Amino acid sequence: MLKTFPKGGVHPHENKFSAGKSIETIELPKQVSIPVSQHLGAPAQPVVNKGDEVKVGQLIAKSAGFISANIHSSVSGKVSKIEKILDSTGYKQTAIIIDVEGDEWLPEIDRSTELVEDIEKFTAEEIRAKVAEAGIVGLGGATFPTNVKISIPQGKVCENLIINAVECEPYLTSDHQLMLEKSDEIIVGARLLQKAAGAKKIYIGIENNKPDAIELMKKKAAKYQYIEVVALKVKYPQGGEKQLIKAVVNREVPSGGLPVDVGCVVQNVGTAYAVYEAVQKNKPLIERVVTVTGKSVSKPSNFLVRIGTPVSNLIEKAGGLPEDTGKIVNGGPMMGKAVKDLSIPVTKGTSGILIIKSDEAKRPKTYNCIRCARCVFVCPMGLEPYLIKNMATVGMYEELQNERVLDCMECGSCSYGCPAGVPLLDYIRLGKTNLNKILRSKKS
Amino acid sequence: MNNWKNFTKGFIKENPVFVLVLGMCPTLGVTTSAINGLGMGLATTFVLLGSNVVISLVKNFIPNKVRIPAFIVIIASFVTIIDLSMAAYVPDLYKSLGLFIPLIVVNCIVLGRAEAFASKNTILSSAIDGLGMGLGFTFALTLLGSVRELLGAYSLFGHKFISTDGILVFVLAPGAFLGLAYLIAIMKRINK
Amino acid sequence: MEYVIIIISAIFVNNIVLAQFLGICPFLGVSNKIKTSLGMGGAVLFVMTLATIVTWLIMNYILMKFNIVFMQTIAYILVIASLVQMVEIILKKISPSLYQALGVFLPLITTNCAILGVAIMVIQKNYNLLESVMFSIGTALGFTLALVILAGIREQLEKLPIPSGMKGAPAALVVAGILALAFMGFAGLV
Amino acid sequence: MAQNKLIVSLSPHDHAKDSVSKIMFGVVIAMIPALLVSVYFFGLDAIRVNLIAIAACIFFEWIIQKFLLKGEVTITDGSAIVTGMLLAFNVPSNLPWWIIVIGAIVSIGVGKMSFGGLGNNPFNPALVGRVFLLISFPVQMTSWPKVQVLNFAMTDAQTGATPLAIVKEGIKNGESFSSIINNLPTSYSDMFFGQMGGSLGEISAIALIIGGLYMLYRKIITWHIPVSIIATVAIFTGILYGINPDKYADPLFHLLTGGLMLGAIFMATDMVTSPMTSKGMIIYGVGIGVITVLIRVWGAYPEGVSFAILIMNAFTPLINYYIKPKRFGEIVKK
Amino acid sequence: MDIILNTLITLSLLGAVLAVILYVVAQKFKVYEDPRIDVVEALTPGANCGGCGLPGCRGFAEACVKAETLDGLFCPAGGNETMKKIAEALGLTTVEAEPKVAVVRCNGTHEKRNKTTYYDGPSSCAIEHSLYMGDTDCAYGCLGLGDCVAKCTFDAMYMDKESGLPMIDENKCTACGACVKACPRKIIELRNKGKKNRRIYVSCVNHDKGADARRACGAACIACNKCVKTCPYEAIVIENFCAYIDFEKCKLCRKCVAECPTGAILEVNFPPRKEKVENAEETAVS
Repeated sequence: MLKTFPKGGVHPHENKFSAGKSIETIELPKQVSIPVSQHLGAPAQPVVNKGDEVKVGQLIAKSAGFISANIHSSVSGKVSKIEKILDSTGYKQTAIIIDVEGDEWLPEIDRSTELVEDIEKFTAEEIRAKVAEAGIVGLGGATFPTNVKISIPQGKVCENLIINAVECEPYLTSDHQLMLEKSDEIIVGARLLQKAAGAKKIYIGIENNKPDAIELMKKKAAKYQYIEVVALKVKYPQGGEKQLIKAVVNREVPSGGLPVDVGCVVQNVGTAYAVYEAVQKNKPLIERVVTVTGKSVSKPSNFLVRIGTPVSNLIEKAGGLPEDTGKIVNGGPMMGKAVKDLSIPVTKGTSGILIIKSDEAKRPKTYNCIRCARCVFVCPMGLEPYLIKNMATVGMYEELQNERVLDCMECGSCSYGCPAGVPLLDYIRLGKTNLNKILRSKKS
Repeated sequence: MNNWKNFTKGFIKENPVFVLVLGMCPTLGVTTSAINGLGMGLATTFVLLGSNVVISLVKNFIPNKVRIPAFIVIIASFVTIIDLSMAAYVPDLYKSLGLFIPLIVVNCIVLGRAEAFASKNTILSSAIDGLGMGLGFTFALTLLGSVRELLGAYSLFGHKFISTDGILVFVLAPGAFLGLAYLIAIMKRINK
Repeated sequence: MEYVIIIISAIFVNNIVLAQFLGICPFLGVSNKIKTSLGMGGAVLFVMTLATIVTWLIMNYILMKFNIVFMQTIAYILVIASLVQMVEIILKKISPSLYQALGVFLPLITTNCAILGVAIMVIQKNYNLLESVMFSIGTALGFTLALVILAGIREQLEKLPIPSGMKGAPAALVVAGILALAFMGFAGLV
Repeated sequence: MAQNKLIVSLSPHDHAKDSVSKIMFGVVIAMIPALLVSVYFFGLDAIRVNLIAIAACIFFEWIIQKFLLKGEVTITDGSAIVTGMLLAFNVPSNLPWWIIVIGAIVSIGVGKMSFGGLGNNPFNPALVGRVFLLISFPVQMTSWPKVQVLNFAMTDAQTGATPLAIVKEGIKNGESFSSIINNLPTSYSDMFFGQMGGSLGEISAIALIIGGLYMLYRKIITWHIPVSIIATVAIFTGILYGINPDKYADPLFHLLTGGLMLGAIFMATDMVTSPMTSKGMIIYGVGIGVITVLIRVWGAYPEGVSFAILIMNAFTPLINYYIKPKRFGEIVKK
Repeated sequence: MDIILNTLITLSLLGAVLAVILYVVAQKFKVYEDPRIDVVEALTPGANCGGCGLPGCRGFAEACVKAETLDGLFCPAGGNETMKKIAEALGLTTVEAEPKVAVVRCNGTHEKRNKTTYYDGPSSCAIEHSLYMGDTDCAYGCLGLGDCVAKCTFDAMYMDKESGLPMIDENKCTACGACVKACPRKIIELRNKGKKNRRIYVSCVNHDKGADARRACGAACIACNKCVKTCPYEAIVIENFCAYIDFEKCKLCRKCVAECPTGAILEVNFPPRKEKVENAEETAVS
């Protein structure tokens, strides 16, 4: 019996077309646009001006708060302007736009592929500082600054570090491929994270649909007693932090609490790799693996992409934009965000670009809710989406607090399974937003 | 003109049953047939008329604090009068209306009109108001009674159209609720 | 056993609202929220029992003695009205929290024909004092049951797009009608 | 770029391939075995009743949506067919056509459209229609035609009572259960396969169970409601039978006769009117079981399933209000 | 005779006893509640619209009775008349507020703003707003799904099919502010009704730079400064690339309206100018 989380969950079609496609490095674009807000929390403060020359890896925007992250240039060239551009949030955000000239890296960055295993030369403190300096954020999609996550607050203990290699989103394969190609580095990265967080044990949770990755990681982890690779039953949304913790170590993060409340820290496998590079190679977070996929895409691929590259470049490389494209999603089909046009840049949180055919892009016809209770059964958080939707529709936002609407992690299982095609999650978000507004105004 | 308006408002625009949704208990309880509805309506009209007139007469002598109890006593007296006289003159009807005759006392319409209208207006307009409201109530009860009798027994005022049994539900409790529900819904639409 | 039968009969078989049409006004009026309907039910239970005891005593020891039974209606309504008012005043002072929960419904109870109806019915049925109390408790419980069920359904309907013409009283009445249909299944139970 | 406007919507961008109409037609498919059995035992009358009921339900739904509510017409979603079939399953096969039509009006007009149509109705529409008819036309609704295997000549068949009514009547007259059951022409295996008097859809337990298994397989229903109803009835009647086997019928008899199987599998599981959580569903099922037995054993009606389901339908909002699913992270483990 | 006597005696006794009991109880368990609350509540419109920011009309009445002055307490639905009555009833004077009306500060009709994407989701501005900037390129303007109309309890708003913008019936509008709160983009503003109901306002809230704003919408304020220069009363300011007319300072001279190159400044209820502009709601671009 494979482990998984007990309550709720759905099984969308996996459609992992790009599985097994080795990671290709994409050529440098002519111009990159690097938004200053690629993470959860306060946008970073630009520290370069128009006309400045920058090198690869150079700091161009500085972390502006406790929860914030540094931004580095991913290319070398000249800052052409700093202005608002459309990004994956669907709104215009400030971005630093750089015209690419050559590929000149900062000298301290070690660009060799040689594996550096020794982690003893750094203290936990130093690792955290390096991670913060490199501007690393959670690469699974939530983009929470990593250094904050591995700084365990006073009075709390982190017992387990859980590496999230679940990749439960359909279509996406970037983490999978990264594991196959960079397994050694990931193990080192995980050990670095473990040291920084002071965890006793490392679990690597991988869903059972990636047997090759499980086997490889098991082999690589064999020499460390404290690393355990856990094969998990395939079920969405296993990659959700709370679900993963429940599945792997059977602990339940209390409502409104953080993983560290039950002695766990969860890090994405891509983050572990980025940590390795930052600490052992002095390389800030300037590139990431992005899956470009979709049923109509001629060459579904995994690309290593510099942050700030326009999405259109990636699609071009994957065989061009198909004629019948209806929707383009930044991320996976379950939690990704539909984008307004192709000019948006790849950011730290871009795990995939999904192209959906026009006949599948439209939502199904909406009927009245038939109270079939599927949304209640699939909700991994034990909420009642139908009720939340009804209450949000009639504006009973305050009452929603008792229905624990704030526990919702927006996995979309409810909308996915609704036979009546009710956009439940849209309304839940509406309820959450309005409830938060009310709570904030009450506080002040 | 004003009096006329005062009089007619109880029929459609401010019908106590269909629009204000007051006096539900007798409305539902006695309307198994048109004749019962009519009888109950007229009895209530009598009480309404009488109490409205008397209250309007004495409104200036009653201290505000004991207003409501005083009104209730006046209403109760009229109810007792109608109760006893119906028992004497129309014993059959009295039997089928049963408990609901004394319960006119607590009919919200009666006290409502006393409080809202008669205690503030002249005798004449109070009388007109009481009569109008009462007849509106009678109209509603008779209508509901007719509908229920027609469907439930295929007859109207005891006059049978089809000899078989009707759709029994309509002379039983559920039929009262359903019949009234749809009459109110129809009236809502008409009033629009 | 006899008392149990009286109670069961009053709750299910001869439900005061669904079978006897008493107390319809509050049934329709105070059935918007489950919480308020529970409060109303509690208030009715309290007042109904109290009123039945007092009126039963008055009937048997005053009106019958003096042979003026026809004064029943007037005497009863007087007693009930002042009783409700008294309870309201006392509650307000003694237990403001209870008043918040129950007291706000008290003025509504004066015009609740279920109270007067039960007081008259126990005389018609020739119940003794204990039977009367049981009957009134059962009736009040039946009232509360119907009220809470309706409130539950209405609370659910409130969040749904029901046709505008049916909103409010009509929808509540249809629900009550179907409830009455369903409760007819209990016929013959006792 | 040669492209049309991109579609933008909130996540998720994928959707399970299930829909309301697929569910409704799934229920229709699940009812087919029972329909075939009824045709086998009651002849073409069974089809006649079904067709009238379905046609009337669709027709009234269409009229009301089109002319009264002036909204979107959704008769194609299949829910009217389900209502029509369930209504037909709950009446005797020799019911006059106009009574079926009245039942359809009540089912659709009162039970469903008064609240705005599919999904909003607090009560199972077919049951509203059925109970309405049962109370309005007690004679027609309780004269059950005798079963005649494969008799397609639409003659007026003889009528008789259901086993449930015979037993109830007998016990009331002071006979013991065992003697009544021995005199019954129908054996338990007859009851299991459907050779007994009754409403046209309720007779065959095996056909209904097949339909139920199909719905379980299609994940249209969950096991909670049928199992809890059947278990409650079995246990409750088992206790009574244990106390006095002369006065009370045995559990198997209760399970196989009347509309229990039909109610437990098809009517109580109606999604719209049943609770939303598994715990709630079990409470709901137990409630139906208890009320059914109460009415069957002590009430005036020989059959109580319809009433029991309607009453528990009324409790469903309360169950939903008080019984919540287990929230993730509610109990802090350490 | 006995019966009548008995009746009289019993009833009077009953009445007297009950009266005495009630009196005693009432005295003993007296709880003071300000009777003026009822008085004030009777004066309110009873719409329970919540426009005053208090829970219903009873809540408003309680607040009025408790407050020493009526400053800050205003019943938008009842207006000045109601407030005057309440003030009289409480023996207070009220500050006469200038009557206000809601205006929609977006003129991006379907014609003026091109749709660049197709929004597929519930018909709710708040939901669309949470998703992205909208199906046009303007991240500030009206989304056109009518959240404001749905919130209006006075039937004073409707969606104009042609333009895709909400319209306000100024005769019905009570300036309760429900639509202002409902709009996720904050484009609805309560402005003074103005003399003879005449008003001039900038019907745009786009904070993008002129060129961007222009690209997104033909009726956008492009912050060209022309109106600021024209205004003789210094009533117009430009902030964040968008002009705003201060209604306290504006003297309704209409000079800015003629000057605006995109027609973002609207004038309402003015008599037609020389070119006979039929519809006062239409922009009067010369």
